[in-house]
Amino acid sequence: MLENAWVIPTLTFVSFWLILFFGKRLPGHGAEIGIGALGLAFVLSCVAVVQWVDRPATEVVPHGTSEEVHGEEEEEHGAAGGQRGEDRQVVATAVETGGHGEETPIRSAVERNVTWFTIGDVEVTAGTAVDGLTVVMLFTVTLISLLVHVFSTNYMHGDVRFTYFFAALSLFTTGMLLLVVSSSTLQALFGWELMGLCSFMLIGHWWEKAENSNAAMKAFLTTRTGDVGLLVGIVTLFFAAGQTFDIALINERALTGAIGHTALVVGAVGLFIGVIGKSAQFPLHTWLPDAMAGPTPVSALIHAATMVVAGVYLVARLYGVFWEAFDIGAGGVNPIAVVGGITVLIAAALAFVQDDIKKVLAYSTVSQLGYMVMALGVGAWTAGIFHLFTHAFFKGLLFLGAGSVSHAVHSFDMKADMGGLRKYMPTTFVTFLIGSVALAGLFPLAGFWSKDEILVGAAENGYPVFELVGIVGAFLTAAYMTRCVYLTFFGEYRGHAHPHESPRPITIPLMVLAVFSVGAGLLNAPGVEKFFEITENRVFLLAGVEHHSFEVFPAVVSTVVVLAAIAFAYLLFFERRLPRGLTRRNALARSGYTLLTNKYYLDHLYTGVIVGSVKGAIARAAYWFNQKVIDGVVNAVGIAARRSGDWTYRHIDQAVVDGAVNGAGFGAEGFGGILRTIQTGRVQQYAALLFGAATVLALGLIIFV
Amino acid sequence: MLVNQFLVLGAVLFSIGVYGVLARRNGVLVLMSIELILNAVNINLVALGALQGASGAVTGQVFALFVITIAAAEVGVGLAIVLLIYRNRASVDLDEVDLMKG
Amino acid sequence: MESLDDSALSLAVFVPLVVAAAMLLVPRENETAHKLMALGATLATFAVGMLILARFDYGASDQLQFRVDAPWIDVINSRYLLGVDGISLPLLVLSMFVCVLVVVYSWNHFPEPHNPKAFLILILVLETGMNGTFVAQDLILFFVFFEVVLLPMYFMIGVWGGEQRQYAAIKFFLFTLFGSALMILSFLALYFSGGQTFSIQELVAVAADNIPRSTQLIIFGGLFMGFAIKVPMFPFHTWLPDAHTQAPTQGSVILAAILLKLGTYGFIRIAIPILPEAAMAWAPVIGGLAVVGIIYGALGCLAQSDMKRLIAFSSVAHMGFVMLGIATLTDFGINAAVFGMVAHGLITGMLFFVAGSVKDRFHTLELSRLGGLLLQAPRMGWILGFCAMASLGLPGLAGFWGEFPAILAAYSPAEGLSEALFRTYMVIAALGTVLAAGYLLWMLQRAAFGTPKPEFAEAPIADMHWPEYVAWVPMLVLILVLGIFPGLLFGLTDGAVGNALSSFGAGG
Amino acid sequence: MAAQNLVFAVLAVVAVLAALRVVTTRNVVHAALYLVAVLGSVGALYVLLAAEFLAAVQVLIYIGAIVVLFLFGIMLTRPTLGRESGLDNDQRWLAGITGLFLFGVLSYVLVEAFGDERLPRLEGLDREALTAERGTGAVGDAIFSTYLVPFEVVSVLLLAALVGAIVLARRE
Repeated sequence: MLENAWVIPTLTFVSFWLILFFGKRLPGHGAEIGIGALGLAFVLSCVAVVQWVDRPATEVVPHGTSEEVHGEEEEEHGAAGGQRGEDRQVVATAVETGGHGEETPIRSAVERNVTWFTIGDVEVTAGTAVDGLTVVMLFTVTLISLLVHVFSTNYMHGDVRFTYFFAALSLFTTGMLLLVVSSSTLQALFGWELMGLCSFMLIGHWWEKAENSNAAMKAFLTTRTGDVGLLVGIVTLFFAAGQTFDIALINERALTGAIGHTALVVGAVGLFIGVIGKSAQFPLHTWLPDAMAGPTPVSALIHAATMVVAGVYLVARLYGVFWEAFDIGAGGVNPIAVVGGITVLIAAALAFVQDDIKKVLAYSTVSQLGYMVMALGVGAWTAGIFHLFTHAFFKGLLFLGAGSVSHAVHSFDMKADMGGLRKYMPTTFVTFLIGSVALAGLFPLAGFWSKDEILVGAAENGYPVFELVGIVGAFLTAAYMTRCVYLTFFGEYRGHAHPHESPRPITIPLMVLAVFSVGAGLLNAPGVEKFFEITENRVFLLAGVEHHSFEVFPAVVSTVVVLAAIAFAYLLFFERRLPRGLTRRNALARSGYTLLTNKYYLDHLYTGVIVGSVKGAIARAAYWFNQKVIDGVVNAVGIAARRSGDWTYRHIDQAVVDGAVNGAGFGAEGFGGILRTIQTGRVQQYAALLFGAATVLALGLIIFV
Repeated sequence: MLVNQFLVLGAVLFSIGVYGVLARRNGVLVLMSIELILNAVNINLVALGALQGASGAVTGQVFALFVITIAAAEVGVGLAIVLLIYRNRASVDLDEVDLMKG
Repeated sequence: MESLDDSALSLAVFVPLVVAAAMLLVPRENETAHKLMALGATLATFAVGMLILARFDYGASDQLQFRVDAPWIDVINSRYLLGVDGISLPLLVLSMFVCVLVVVYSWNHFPEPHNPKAFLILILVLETGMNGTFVAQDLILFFVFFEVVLLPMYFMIGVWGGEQRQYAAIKFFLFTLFGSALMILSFLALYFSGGQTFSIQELVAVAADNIPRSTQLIIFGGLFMGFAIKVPMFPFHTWLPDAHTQAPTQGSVILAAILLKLGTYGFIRIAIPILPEAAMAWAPVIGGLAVVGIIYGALGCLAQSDMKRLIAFSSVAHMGFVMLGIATLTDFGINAAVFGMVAHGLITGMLFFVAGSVKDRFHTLELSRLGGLLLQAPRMGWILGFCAMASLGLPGLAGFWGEFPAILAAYSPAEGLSEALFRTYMVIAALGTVLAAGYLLWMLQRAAFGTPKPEFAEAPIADMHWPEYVAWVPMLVLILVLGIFPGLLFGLTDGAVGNALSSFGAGG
Repeated sequence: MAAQNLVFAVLAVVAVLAALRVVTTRNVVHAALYLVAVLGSVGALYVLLAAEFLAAVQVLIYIGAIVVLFLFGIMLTRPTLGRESGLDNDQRWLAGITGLFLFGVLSYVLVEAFGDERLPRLEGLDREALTAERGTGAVGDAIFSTYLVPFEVVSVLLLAALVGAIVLARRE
């Protein structure tokens, strides 16, 4: 399966065409093709995972910084198959980053290319490159997509364009899978843009209403603006890496210093702009909350688990380039980490003031993406990918939960139509709770492990500032998730519909995802380290990326922070709505409450200053800033383009250029008019003119010749 | 005899013919003036032919003959046209014939 | 089969003309006879095209094949030279392909005033002119076919056009004539300074070294004017929107799909190989104008309220990309230009077809009055969406391969061209793609999405019927196939481009 | 020698005066008669230049046929008998000036070109040699040998003019 990984994207591509042409006529209106194809793809992905796991770790990569590694591979001396540790001999390769130099045999990527086309003397190839990262992504994407398909059969039941929706879902999954398996940057661009197209089609699914198509267009244009950077990046790296699109080659050349530093920086910045656009990082994140206009399964699939993480995947895939360009190993500050950090904070703050459940989740996704980008920025490669892996599950779970809730109350507005739903929708409540707790990062669940590793990574790699940002982010995340859960499931039901538990096709995916949200974390738990082992690959070994396994102290710190956040958020609601808080009899809240009271005086200033200010001024300011300034700028650019288009068209095009052309025409006509007076129609006058001219000519001839 | 005698005479007749064509209002008179011009040309032809000696003289005369025949054809058609103008306008005054005015 | 080889090109060029002459004899009344004859002519030509494609030796795609060399006008040493190589073959086949589809499309789509006989004859004459231009290897022969194309298009716009068709037709005619006047001057200058011959092959060999650089610049200037107006490049483009808005659908399709390519083809076939030094000197100017064209075209589109005028301005932007590709004078650039030409021909041809059908149903192309096309005619709406996506250069569709290699080439142009300048062009062109996405989706949103305006809410809008299906499906399939397998075309043009650029010896 | 010059002078004066009268007379018929005078004197000049056949043709065709045709033309277009007022149009002076200007240029050119060239003297040759050399016989031979094609073309032209004149002047 590793060799012909290209089967998986083609599978969904074929299902797209089948649904498009035959979907309408099938009893399930194309849903069964979609689910069948995705099911098969998921199975194949599992096979790929299994094949990858028990693939012998043969390739040996010298562990150290890029400068003194001369680049061509060591020949494989017969390391014992399978077990990785015992017979590693320590090679004293001095490494500035203080990493212990040792030859770690890893699994080599399986690459299979075919020539796509040739221009001049350059042969452009397309093909698949499968390594740990790809396998993990394959597994996640196909699983989430499958669950979303199952979910949408019921959720979208009776929709006017049911078949078209499933066709678009298949096409989208093809795009993501194509990006994930592709071995060349150009082919990755194909997957990247295909996803952009599908997100446009899916966000604008109900395009009868104008704001939906506006949201779709905004999403497409913002990501497209980012793609300008991506295009420039790909082109720069193509030429800098000696006219090749091949990712492995580019990484190799970047790490062995074969690419000039300026070209590398330009390429990396270009790619990162593309990532900012696609993964909704700080300046270009405004489209993601608006993209909630699309149906919820779309939000779950695209705007939580797959498309938005494509940017993070790209950074991880081309990590050699970023590592060298931004000198991540050296600690301190670098653009990726800064952008990631900023996104974490502002998005988390914004999540506070949202009333729409999907908007809260959207801002939380932006914030979590910020986390992953920050992780990659601080050099915690495995942590970032692990967080991506776990986040896909619990965020997918939360979105589907929100879908199930809205399906019941026919609205997304938490304040107006929700509240007290735990009584009516037990399974959705339990799964949603698991999801939010996992997101907050409490001990046994997935979020805890991945977020914790990021904090550890930040600390160890010399990025203390970002560790702090991570902790504050965790605090805020826990707080707004508690608020969201509280508003949705606790208190009295404020809506006027009569909510009931969603039918089986909706609850099954919720339960499956809940299980994953719990279990996924264990994959990289201290003793296991399985995830790290799977995703270990050449690039970050060559670059000398340090992976730091679990440490107790930071874990304790983050847990305390998260618990405090939940308590404060709960306390906050309790305090402000005194009567309502008292009436709530809930074990978790009471224990959090008693914990808080005895530290109350110590923290009064802290909550007053930070929580108060964060919840009050800054959030609203951030929101205002976000809506007015950034959105304002985006709209202003649109309007300015329109107006300058009008102006240039009316003045330059019509007046000047066309004017000159018409002017020539009228000039000729005018001159013609003058000449007309000579045509008197009297033959003799013509004769007179003729002879007169003839004689003058003769005279001229005589005198001059 | 100087050849110029004949050539200058031809030039005089030619100029008078041109005057006649330009100044006369009556269609027939204009045709007559054209005849004058043609005769001037004939004189030149014959005179220059004679200047060239025997073969030239013959050529001159042959061409003069051709000019005369053409003049005859021309007058025939010219008068037919003048007749038509007369029939349409009851007058041969060329000034009125300016349909082609721009 | 040998005799067929050397007569193939002459057949390809003159079969439509012969049938057009035959159609003159057929009385105007029985229209079906005219339609069948026209269809027969285009299909026969297309069959010849397929034959040429089959017997074309792809290995030697840089040499001229199917050569025909017969005396024509001896006094000026201009010979009846025909030949086709990697660059002209795709354009030739595209021209035949589009003509077949246009005849099929106009089976029952004849514009007012209803005169299928004259209309079809004009299409056939157009086809002769276009095919001839692509295969002519002699400057005078090239010029003759270049002008033959002008007249039928003038009548098509002038007779069957929209309200201001006179103004548009005359403007189109005079503009192109002005260009070709300067072009013929340059041809003559080439003739006299290049050793008394009009054959392109000989001129390429001999002209480069024995024309001093200053005259080369002036000659190239004349050629530039002639071809730039046809492309159209930035300052000379004002005839295009008028011509397109007033031309009937079939006219717009042919104008957009093929006629615009004569200009760019002229650059690649004549201007650049014969005058390399001048090309090197002019390249930054062409690049600059191309890039300005991209942005200007995009801004123009944003300011339009008429769908067809918007598409016309979008082709100004697209040809900007093609010209940027040419301006880089590298393998990537010229390959991108040729691919861009074919792709733009297909995509904009399709856009005009759809616009034409929308005009047939709604009798207006005012975007403010249109809306909800996806509700009333879903298939046509989706095809419009597909073409808009292809037009904005979505990877996976043909449009992308016209733009991306051009941007790639702009990163590192041929030696002697300033890299910094071309890299700024590259960034601007990349921005152009965003603007392209902007105005195309904006158009798509206003025309296809949303709900139909009350004016047309209950109007019986028929979805596509068979002539549209038959005419459109091949083009859509080709756009998709070329998008996924660009090797089909790059393999063909690569050799010929290398040959065309041999006088530069530029890697790029 | 002097006799020839004398005869030439007389004929020239007659021709010029008659020509002037043709273009200035008020009576159309007088103009035709003056034309006869001009043609006669020109015919005589041909004799002076030893082109008898031409002189004969001149008198026969020009005066005999063409002037008669003019008279018919005058008769058919029935101008008022006697003196007619205003036979010249308003651009008389312009015409006069052009005529004079033209004459000036022509005479200057002729004097410049043919200053004092004399015509070859003919007295030396006897009569037979003269006629054989440039007389009617020689002209006849020339027409039917070297100038056969133009002769045929002119005949066709005459036919065409004939048909044309008939068609034009036909009365429906």
